[in-house]
Amino acid sequence: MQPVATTFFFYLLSGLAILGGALVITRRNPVHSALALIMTLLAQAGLYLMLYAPFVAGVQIILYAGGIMVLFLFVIMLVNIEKAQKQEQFNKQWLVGIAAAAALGVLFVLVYMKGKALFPERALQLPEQSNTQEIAVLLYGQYMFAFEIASLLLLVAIIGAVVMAKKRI
Amino acid sequence: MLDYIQGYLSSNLTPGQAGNVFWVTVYILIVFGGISVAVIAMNWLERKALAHFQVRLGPMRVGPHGLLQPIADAIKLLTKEDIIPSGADTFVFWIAPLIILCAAFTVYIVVPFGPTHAITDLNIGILFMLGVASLSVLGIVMAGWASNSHYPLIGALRSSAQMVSYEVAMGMAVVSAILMTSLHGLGMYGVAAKSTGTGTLSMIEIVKMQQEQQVWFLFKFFPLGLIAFAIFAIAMVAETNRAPFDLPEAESELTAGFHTEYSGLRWSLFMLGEYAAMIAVSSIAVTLWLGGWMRPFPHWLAGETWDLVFSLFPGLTFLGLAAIAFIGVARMPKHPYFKIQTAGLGGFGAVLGLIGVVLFVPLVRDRIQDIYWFAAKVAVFMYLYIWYRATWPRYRFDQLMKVGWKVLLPIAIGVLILTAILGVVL
Amino acid sequence: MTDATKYLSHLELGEPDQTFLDSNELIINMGPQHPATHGVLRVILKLDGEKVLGTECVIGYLHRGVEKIAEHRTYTMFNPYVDRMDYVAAVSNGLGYCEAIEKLLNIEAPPRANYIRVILTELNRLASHMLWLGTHALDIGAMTPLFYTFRDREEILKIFEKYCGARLTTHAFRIGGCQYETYEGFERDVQNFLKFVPPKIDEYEELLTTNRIWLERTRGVGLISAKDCIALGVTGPVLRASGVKWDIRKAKPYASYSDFDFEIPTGQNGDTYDRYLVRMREMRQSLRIIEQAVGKIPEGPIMAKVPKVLKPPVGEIYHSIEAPKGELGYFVVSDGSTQPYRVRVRPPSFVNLQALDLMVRGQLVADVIAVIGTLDIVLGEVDR
Amino acid sequence: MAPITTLHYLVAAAALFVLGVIGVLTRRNVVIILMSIELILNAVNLNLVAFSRLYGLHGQIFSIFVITDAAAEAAVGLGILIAFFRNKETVNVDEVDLLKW
Repeated sequence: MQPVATTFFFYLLSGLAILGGALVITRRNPVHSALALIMTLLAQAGLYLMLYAPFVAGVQIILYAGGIMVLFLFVIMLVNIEKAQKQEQFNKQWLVGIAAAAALGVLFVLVYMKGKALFPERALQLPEQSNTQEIAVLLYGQYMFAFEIASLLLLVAIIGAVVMAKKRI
Repeated sequence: MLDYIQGYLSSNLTPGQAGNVFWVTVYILIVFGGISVAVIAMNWLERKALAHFQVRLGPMRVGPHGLLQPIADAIKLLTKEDIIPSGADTFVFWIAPLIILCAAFTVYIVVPFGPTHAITDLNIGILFMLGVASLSVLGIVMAGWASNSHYPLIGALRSSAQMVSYEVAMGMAVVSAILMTSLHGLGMYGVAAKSTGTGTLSMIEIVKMQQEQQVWFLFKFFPLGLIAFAIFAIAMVAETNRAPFDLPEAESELTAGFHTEYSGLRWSLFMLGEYAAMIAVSSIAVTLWLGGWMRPFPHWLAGETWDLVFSLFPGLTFLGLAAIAFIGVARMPKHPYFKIQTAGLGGFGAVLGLIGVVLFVPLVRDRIQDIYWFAAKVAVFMYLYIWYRATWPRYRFDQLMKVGWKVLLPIAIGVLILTAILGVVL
Repeated sequence: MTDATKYLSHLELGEPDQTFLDSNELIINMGPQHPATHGVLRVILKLDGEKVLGTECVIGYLHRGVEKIAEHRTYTMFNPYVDRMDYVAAVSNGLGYCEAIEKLLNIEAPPRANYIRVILTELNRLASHMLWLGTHALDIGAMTPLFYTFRDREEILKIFEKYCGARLTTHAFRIGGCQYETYEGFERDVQNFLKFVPPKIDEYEELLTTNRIWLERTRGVGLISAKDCIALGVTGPVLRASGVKWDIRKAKPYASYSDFDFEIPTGQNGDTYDRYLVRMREMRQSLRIIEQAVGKIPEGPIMAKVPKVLKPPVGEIYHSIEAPKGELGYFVVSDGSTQPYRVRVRPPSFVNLQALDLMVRGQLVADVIAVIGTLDIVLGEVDR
Repeated sequence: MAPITTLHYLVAAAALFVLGVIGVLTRRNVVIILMSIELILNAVNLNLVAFSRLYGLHGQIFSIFVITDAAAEAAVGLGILIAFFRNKETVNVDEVDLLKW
C-alpha cells in the first residue's frame, strides 16, 4: 500500500503524541493525565503504522491502550485522588529536574545535529503484507529464549502484583 | 473519475489495499452509514422480537407496526435535556461515550463483507479488531468514574473486570482459529486440503483460507472448531455486556450501571456503541468460523447452476420482505390513521420490492451476494442475542468470573493445544 | 450519604472511610427509587466491594396510618381499608379482618359464604404468587416470566371483576359473610381457570426450575435456618422452605379449610431456590383446594344474621389467617362502642422483612435483590 | 515539505523522552510518575521502530519486549502503589520516607 500524505500525518500524529505527553505531566487530575497518555499511545500506534510496523502497532493498541491504561484507570479509581489533587503537584526540586531534563534535551539535539550523517536517508523496503509472519519467525527462532524469559517475567510480575495488592492472601 | 470507478470495479483488491482514496472514502461512508442503519433496524427488531417472545406486541403506534419508532426515539433523545450531574468531571463525562462509539465503529475498517468489500485489509486484521474493540473498556471505566455516583462506579468496575477477563478466553479461541489457517487437516466432510505453511491474521485471508481448505473452521478438526466457536460465542456476549452477562447495566441491581447518569444524546451514543459492538463481534465470529462471505455449501453444491440459485437469494429475501409488508397492508385494521399507515407500509413494501428486483440484475447480483451472505450470518447472531435476553436470567458477578476463568479459559487453552497437535499430526 | 449515616447505628460503622479498596466501606442507598425494591423500600447497604457487610431497611415511605384510621371508623367502614395494605392479596386481608370481627361478635359465616371465601382467597393466593414469580424472575434477570404470569393473573382478576366489580382492591367480603351471591357461571369460570392454569405453571417451571443460571443464582442464596425463622417470627413460604411444616390453614383451620384435603409443601435448605419451589408447589395445592371447593359449594344463605350497627362486647381478639405471604393477624380491641379501640395488624411482609439483614450478610449485591424478591414483600403492607 | 526521514522520528521520540523525564523528576503523584515512565518507554519504542526501518525487523522485536516489560512494570508499580496507599493514605512520593512500615 502506498502511504498517502505521509508528511501531514507524521506531523499530525507526532504533534498529538507530544501534546499528549505534555498534558500527562501537567494535569492535576490523574484521570485526565491517563486520557492524555492514551492519546499519546494511539498516536504512536499510528506512527508505527507509518513505519511499516503494523504488528507493533496492534500490540501497542491491544496491550498498552487496552490493557495497561485500563489498569491505570482502575488504580486511579481505587485510590483517593481528591486529597492528592488539592496538594502541591510538584516536588521541591522541580527546578533542578526541569534543568536536568532540558540539558538532556540539548544533548539529544546536539547528538542529532552532529551525527546527522549516521542516519542515512535510505530505508529498507520492509514487506508490510507479511510483517506479522516475519516477526513470528524471528520471535520463535532467534529470540526464542528472550521470549520465554519474557513470559517468566510476566509470571513474576503477576505474582508480585497479587502479593502486594491483596490484603489477605 | 470514470477511470477511477472503472479501475476499481475491475480490481480484486480492497480499496484500502489499492490505495484508492476516493473509494476508501466512499466505503467508509457506506459502511458507517450501513452500520448506523443496521443499529436502528436492530433496535426495532429487538423490541419487536422480544415483545413477541413475551406475548406482547411491542411498538405499534409510530408508523405501521412501529416501523418509525426508532426514528421517533432518536428525535426524542436528541431533543432531551442533556444533564451533567453536579460533581461530575465534565470533560471525561463528555468524552466517554465518544470513546465507546469510536471504538465500536473503528473496528469496521477491517470487517470483510466480501473479498473486495472491506475498507482495507490490514495484515494484523483480527488483532486490530480485538484491540480496538477492547478500547471500549476505557470509555466504560471513564463513564462510571466521571458520573461521580456509586451505581455507575460499581457498574464500571464490574464491566471492566468482566471485559478484561473474557477477552482472555476470547483471544484464546481466536488464536485456535488463526492456527487453523496454517494447518491442513480433515474437515467435517473428510476433505483434505493442502498445507499452506504460514497462517495469517488478515480477515480477508482467513476467509480465503476457509475457501481453500474447503471447510468452515466451525467444522474443522470436528469437535475442536466447534468448541472454540462456542467459547467465542459465549465470550462475545459477555464482551458486549448483553444478557445473560449484562451485569454492568443490570437493571434490577444497578439501575443502569455505568450509564445511569447519562441522558439524551450521550445515552443514545452508548446504545449506538453497544449495538455496533454487537454487530462487530458477530462479524468476527462469522469471519473466523462461519466462512465469512462464502455462501453455504460452496464446494458440495458447486457449479454454474448452484451459483445461479444461490445468487438469487438476496433478491428473493427482499421480495419476501416486501410480500410481508404487503400482507401487512392487506390486514391493516381500520383505525383513524388507516390511510396514511397503509400508504406508508405500502410504500415501504414497494421500496423493498424494488430493491429486490434490482438485486436480480446480473451485474449487481454478482457484486452483492457476498455482502448478503455475510449480513445473513451476522443477522443470525443478532437474533440469538435477542433470544438469550428473552430466555435467561442474569449471572451473578462471582459466577460470571468463575465461568470466564475456570471454565472457558482452560477449555480454550486445551482446544488450542489440541488444535496445534492435530495440525501437526494429521 | 450523610443523612444515611444516622440510620446506621447497628451497622457498626465507624468513621466513614473515603476509600473503598482497602477500607471497604462503600455505602449505597438502594431505593427508595430503585427498580428492584418492589415499591418504596430503602435499603442502606454497607459494602466491601460487592460483598454485603450489613443492611439497614428504612421503611415508612408508604405509611398511611391504616391502624390509626381504624380508630375513627366503624367496624364496617374500616373493612375496605384493609384491602389497601397488601394490595396484591386484598381478598386475604379482607378475609382476616372479617373473621376477626366475626369472632369478636361471636357470629359465624354460613357455610356457603365460607366456601366462596375459600375459593376467592385461594385464587388470590395464586394471583399473589404469580405476581411474585414474575417480579422475582425479573429481578434475577429473566424478563419473560413476568409477562407470562401477568397474562395468567389476568384471568383471576377477571373472575374477581365479574364477582364484585373490582379487580385489585376487591372488598369482596363483609362481616358475617359475603355481600354478593356468586354470579351466573361463576363455577364454570373457575373450572375453566382450573383447566387453563396447570399447563401455564408447567411453562414457568420449564423456563426456570432446571435453568442452570437460575439454579446458580438461587441455590444457597439467602439461607435462613428454621431456628432463625422462628426466632424472627418469619412465617409463610419462607418458614416452610426452611423445613417447618406450619400453615395456619392446617394448624388452626379457619373458614372451611378443614373440609379440604391438601398438602403443605416444605423445603429443606431454606434457600431462595427452596422458597421458589415451595411457592410453585403451593400454587398447585391452591388449585387442588379450589377444585375440591368449587364442585360442592353448599346451598344456603351467604350472610349470617348481623345487626345493622355493630357493637361488639368489650374485649379483645387475635385472629390470624394464612395470607399468601405468611401469617396475617388482626388484633382488635373493642371498648363496646361502634368503633374499635385499637386495631393492630401483624403483616407478614413486615415481619419477614426483618430477616433480610440476616439472609444477605456476607453475600453479594446481586443476592440482596434476589432475597428481597424471594421474601415477597409488599410495601403497602410493610408500611401500612 | 521535506520528506519524513528517520531523524524526524528520532526528534519526536526525543521530545517524548524529555517530557517523560520532566514528569518523573518533578511530579509528586506516583500515578503520574508511573505514566511518565510509560512515556519514556514509548519514546524508546519509537526510536527502536524507527531504526528498524533502517536495519531490519530486530528493532520491532525489541519494542515488543519493551511493551511486555512495560506491562510487568505497570502491574508491579501499581501493586506497590496500592500497598503503599493502604498504609500511608497518600500517593505522593516524597512522603515515602520509610524503608519499612
